[in-house]
Amino acid sequence: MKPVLSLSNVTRSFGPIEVLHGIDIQLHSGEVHALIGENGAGKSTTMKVMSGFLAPSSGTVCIDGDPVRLTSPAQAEEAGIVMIHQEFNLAAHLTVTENVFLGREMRRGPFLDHAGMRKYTQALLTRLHCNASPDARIADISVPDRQMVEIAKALSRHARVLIMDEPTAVLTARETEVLFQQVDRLKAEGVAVLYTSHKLGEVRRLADRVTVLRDGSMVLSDCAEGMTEDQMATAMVGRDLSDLYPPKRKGGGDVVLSARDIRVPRFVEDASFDLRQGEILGFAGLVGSGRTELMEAVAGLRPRDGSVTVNGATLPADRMRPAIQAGLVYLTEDRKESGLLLNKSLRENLTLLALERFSHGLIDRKAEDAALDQAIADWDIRIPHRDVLAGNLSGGNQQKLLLAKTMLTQPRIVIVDEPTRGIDIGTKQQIYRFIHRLADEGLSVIVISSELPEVIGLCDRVIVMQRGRIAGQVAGADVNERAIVRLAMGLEGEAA
Amino acid sequence: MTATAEPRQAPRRRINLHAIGPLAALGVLLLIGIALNDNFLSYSNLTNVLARSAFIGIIAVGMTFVITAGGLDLSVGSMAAFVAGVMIMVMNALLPMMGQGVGVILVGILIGLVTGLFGGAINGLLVTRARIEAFIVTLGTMGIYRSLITWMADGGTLSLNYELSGVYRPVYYGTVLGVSWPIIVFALVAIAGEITMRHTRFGRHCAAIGSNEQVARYSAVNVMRVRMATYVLLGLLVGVATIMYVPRLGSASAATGLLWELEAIAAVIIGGTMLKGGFGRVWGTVVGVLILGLIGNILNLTDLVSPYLNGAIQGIIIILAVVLQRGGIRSN
Amino acid sequence: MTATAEPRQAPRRRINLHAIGPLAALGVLLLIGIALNDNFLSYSNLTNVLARSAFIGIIAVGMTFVITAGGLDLSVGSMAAFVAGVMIMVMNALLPMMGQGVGVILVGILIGLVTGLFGGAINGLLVTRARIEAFIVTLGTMGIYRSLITWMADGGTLSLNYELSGVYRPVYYGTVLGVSWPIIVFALVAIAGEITMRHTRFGRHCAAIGSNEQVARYSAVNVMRVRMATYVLLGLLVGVATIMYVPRLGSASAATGLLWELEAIAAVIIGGTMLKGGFGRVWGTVVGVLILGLIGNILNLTDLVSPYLNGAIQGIIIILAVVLQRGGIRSN
Amino acid sequence: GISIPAATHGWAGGLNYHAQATVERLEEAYPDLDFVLTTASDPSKQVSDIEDMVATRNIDALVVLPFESEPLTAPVARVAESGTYVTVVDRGLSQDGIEDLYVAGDNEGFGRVAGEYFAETLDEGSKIVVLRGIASTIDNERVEAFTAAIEGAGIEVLGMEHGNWNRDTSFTVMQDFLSRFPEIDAVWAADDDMATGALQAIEQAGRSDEMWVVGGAGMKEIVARIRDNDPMLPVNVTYPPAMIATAIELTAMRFTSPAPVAGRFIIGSELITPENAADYYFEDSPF
Ligand SMILES: Nc1ncnc2c1ncn2[C@@H]1O[C@H](COP(=O)(O)OP(=O)(O)OP(=O)(O)O)[C@@H](O)[C@H]1O
Ligand SMILES: Nc1ncnc2c1ncn2[C@@H]1O[C@H](COP(=O)(O)OP(=O)(O)OP(=O)(O)O)[C@@H](O)[C@H]1O
Ligand SMILES: [Mg+2]
Ligand SMILES: [Mg+2]
Repeated sequence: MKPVLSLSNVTRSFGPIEVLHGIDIQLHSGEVHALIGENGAGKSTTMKVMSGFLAPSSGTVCIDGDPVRLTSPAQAEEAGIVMIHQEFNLAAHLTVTENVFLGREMRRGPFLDHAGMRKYTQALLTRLHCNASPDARIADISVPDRQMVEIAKALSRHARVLIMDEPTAVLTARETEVLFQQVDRLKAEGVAVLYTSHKLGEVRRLADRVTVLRDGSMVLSDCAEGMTEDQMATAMVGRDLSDLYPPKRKGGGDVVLSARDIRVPRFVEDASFDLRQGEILGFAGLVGSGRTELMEAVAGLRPRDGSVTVNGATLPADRMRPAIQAGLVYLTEDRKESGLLLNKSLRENLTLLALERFSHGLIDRKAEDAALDQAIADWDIRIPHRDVLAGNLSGGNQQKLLLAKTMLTQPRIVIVDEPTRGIDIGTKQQIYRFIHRLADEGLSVIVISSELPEVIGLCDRVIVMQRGRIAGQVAGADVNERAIVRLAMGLEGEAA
Repeated sequence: MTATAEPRQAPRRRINLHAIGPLAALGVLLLIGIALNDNFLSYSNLTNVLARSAFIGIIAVGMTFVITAGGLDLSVGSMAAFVAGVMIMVMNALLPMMGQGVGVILVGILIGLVTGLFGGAINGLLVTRARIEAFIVTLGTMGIYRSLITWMADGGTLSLNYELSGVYRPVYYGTVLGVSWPIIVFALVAIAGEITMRHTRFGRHCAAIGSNEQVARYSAVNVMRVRMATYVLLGLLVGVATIMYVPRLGSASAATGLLWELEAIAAVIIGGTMLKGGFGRVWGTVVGVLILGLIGNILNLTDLVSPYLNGAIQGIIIILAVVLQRGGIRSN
Repeated sequence: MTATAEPRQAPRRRINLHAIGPLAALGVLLLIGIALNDNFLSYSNLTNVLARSAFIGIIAVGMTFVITAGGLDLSVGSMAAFVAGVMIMVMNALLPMMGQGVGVILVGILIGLVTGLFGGAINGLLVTRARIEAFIVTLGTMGIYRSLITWMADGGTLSLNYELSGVYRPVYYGTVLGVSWPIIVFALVAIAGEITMRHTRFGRHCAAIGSNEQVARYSAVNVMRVRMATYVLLGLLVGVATIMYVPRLGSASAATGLLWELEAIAAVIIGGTMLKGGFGRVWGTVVGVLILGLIGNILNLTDLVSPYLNGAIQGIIIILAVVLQRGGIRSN
Repeated sequence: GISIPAATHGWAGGLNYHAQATVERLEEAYPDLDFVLTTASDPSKQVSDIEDMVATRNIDALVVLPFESEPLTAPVARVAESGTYVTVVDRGLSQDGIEDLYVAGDNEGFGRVAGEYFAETLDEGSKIVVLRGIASTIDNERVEAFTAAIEGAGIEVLGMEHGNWNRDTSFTVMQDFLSRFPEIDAVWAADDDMATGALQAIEQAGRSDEMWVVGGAGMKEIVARIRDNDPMLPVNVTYPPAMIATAIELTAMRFTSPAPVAGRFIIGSELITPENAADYYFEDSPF
């Protein structure tokens, strides 16, 4: 059978730096093909070449076996190739419906068919079990909802080839399952799917075929059948990755952070919790359970009621600077909207939060550069060159830069919201080790994560939130998936 | 429960205020007008205000599209003067050949539309092809048109032949069922604009481009063409406005259309369109135009303040109108 | 193959051109000036151009910060007129009490600075606290200040007492080592501005806010305070500019500072700062100011074109300067 | 109703001053007269103002100083047709016979008187520069009359630029003239605001004893300096903004006294010399 879409010997360079070296990939209809690799390996670039967003520097793209020159996404879409980007591709001021149909609006005569488009969008959202209103503006809906809108947008285009770049990075298990049902359905309809994820369990579950990229080259392309997660990981990283999570530790000194009766209107009700020195405290819950809002309130990024004390000193509400001075930092889950200045250099991004430390009257450019060198080394940030804009980094490397930026303030209490979103498995291991090291050094860490295994593997104690309230907590040996899920679903209502 | 159901209420309320804000400001102005002068509500006064707001209004409708798509046009005022100048020169030149009649006027109107279209196209080309900031392009063309009209009028005033003026006059002063032409044209342009903005692809694409150009491009929107079209449309509407303007004064000079660009942009923004693009509202613009028109009218209705301070009152009202729209001063 | 090498080269070249663009435009203008008139390079001509560019220049430096942080200020021209008026009135009023001497002048200068500061603070408060679009706020205050100065001057001209003028004159006309004061102050402001923009937290924060306000907020930048500070700084610099302006003619009227805002904004953008914010370059602004100053100078030094067309030439050169900067017209 | 241009330059400022002062004075003298004063920044606004006065203020008489002739002709004609008494000041309308009363300064005379002075005073081969006003018909008439008056006197006009009736602009233009021409004997600035700017530039260049400046319109500071025999300011030509006062008074007379008021009053442009300067000096006027 002829592949629907294939690359043969494709290379791609940005300036003098070649990031893809001779890629060969064939997508067949009715087959799910997974593309995996470390951060910066070239997955997104490969996908962009396949869907007409980037031109290959050399090599050929074939549709149904015929070489084509894809010069624009529009042309690719014409040919039935649709891509969901790693970074959102939605216009913030437009509504969900408007985004879903952007560029190919339904019309009745010369005018838009509002009712028709709305109905269709609602149907898609229902199919995806997404609660966002078709009339809500993108700016007003949550990150996971946006991802679902992206998926709805792609589904609405009736693709022959669907390319998805880390669609599940911001989704929880439940939504991921919804997505997979849709993928199964498309597969049955004969759509070819190319898909990437750093969650290798998903790859196991979904893929018929796996291609592994390392540093822009293909190292493996094989049937998924019989391939274990460990084998995939080893192929990606080039080393063995047993012991993803460091051994469990026993945390708990004095209480360093104490939050009492925190209320964030519309999001959080009466949340109280304590954090001890040297502890790794997990926050679990379904998407929309208010974890982000609670922590933003604690960190002074949102107006709140209730009190937050750090080492006995009360922090003012709605101001972030005092929290930072007290040694508390928050790492945002939304790196694109709240985390990084995408059109600025790495240096400016890295030091923005901790700029005080680099300026004694004037900013010490040398110290900044040294800090950047250090960050690149510490966090293994893969960059083409030092002057690259933050927005041109691969998704995972952006996340690493964000982590480096946050840690630069030399905090005592670290709140990380989805810290490993979009990060490859090798680096994840490093980050887990890093968090452990911090705790061992006497720092306290709060980890919000929608990946249950991560929470379970990493944390000493886990607080579970449900609908804006703290539903309960589990600690030590009781930390297991069943207990957490029961709390998160509201099946068990014990007090914290 | 509460926590789940509530989330969207607050933004709703704000959106509502945002929506009715300009209308509220307009209402307040109307009340002030009524309180200050008995003749304010008279038919002739209201028609006067509407008719002369029509020029800025027609242009502001076009400006709404340009701004929604993330652009800006500072040249509309001088472009109007230039178009008026060209029209007058052509009509005067044709007079000996074609005789004094409707024919000349029709040719003049056509020339006006074409000139406006070209003016818009030049702005559009410079912005989309040469990729220069719209601010600079249109600041440049603003100076160029203003100079050209001064030069064409030899520093003075270009006047339409007096007899021709007589033939042309009804286009401004004439009425249909008691409603004068500029009002009718303004209403038509506004309605067409509102429909285009909300119910056509073009309007949707303007908002998309203004909101996020890259997203629009990725969604197969032809960004260049749409952006170009907004400038061409605006140029065309400048032509339409000028067609109504020439019969009003029968002349064009270096002072024609002075500061129209600021008024048009102010009307657009008072109406709730965002200066950075991404969201536009034609009916809001119409309300904005009416607010600006009424301020001037009301200041003429009374002697409360020294005429020197008219500008100050105007400034204060413009700011207040927008404050009202934002739903008052809120902390954070 | 070919396609491989290009993509990155193009951005590289563009960045470089972007950097030297304004300088190249300035160089070309200088060459034109030299070619057209022998006196162009004369010491007195160059000092004249520099000294009179100083007002706009000082203001444009402040405007660079406002625009970089994603704001805009249309009120600077009328604010300058207003500040000048207040200074003159205060100095004239103090004359009988304090006698004619340096004391009065110093008080006047202080008043000028304070008034500018307050003017900027009002704009800043309205933008940050009342959350009104900067365009509307400053359009409003522009009208207000312009009205106030007209009213203060009773429609005419406010003149500084003749004797006081004599005492004050050296602040514009005096020189240090052959360099006149306005030039020195402009240079100092420009250098301080460049350092502030590139080497201080404030400058970084301005760019961060203009680039993405939310990211800035999440990076513990006090967005309101920084934005407020940009307007206050601009107001203060308007005060500084006015302090140098008053001794030049010793008077203020409704015509003072007319269109300075457009010139200042144009200079900022010609210099390579982005109107949408996020990236600012003070030295570019200085080059932009000089380009604008030289265009006028060169037009005055030659008779090549009808003076009516000066504005057109100016417009064309402004556009060309930016084209040069963008590295020429490219298709897509 | 009174409609005049806004105070955007010194002369218009004087105009505004005199209009307001007259209105105040007359309102006191004749309590049963009501006045409406509007100022316009462009012709279109002025037409709007007039429409408003007719529609909402029921005016019986209109005193208008047209921003420009042609644009105002038709609207003012409509007002006149409706039976309102119309007084036109300064700028005539482009059609004759619309107005009941015409009070005007003499733009042609303004240029001619100055030109004649130049022709008389300067030797053949003298070099002068000219600062023009805002490009407009008024400016054109003045400059044409001036050019005609110096014709044949052998005076060389080195350069003409627009100073826009603005001190700052004329300062700039004069600076550049001074850089450009090593030899200038006299300057004609078609307005005293511009003369003020030019004087500063000349002073700065240290060429005060080289040339003299003739302005126009009789600004009080300039008149004072002429009175005090300033060698740089030998004479001036009047173009009194007070003409608006005359017009308003004459119009008011129509309603307060039985005598019929109509016709044309041309207030000639006169030469102010050190001898008669005291007569043209008004302490309180802002101009
Ligand atoms: N526009 C660009 N300019 C310069 N370099 C780029 C650009 N886009 C991508 N790169 C570089 O190309 C390399 C591959 O990036 P790509 O986004 O394909 O990685 P990825 O495999 O998707 O990684 P991740 O898992 O982190 O998303 C990276 O080194 C990246 O910095
Ligand atoms: N900007 C917004 N405007 C309106 N509602 C929002 C906005 N952001 C989020 N929400 C809603 O608020 C609720 C909580 O948001 P969010 O999904 O961030 O919670 P969370 O528990 O922190 O999830 P996560 O697992 O992603 O951290 C959801 O119902 C979401 O739809
Ligand atoms: Mg990627
Ligand atoms: Mg969240």
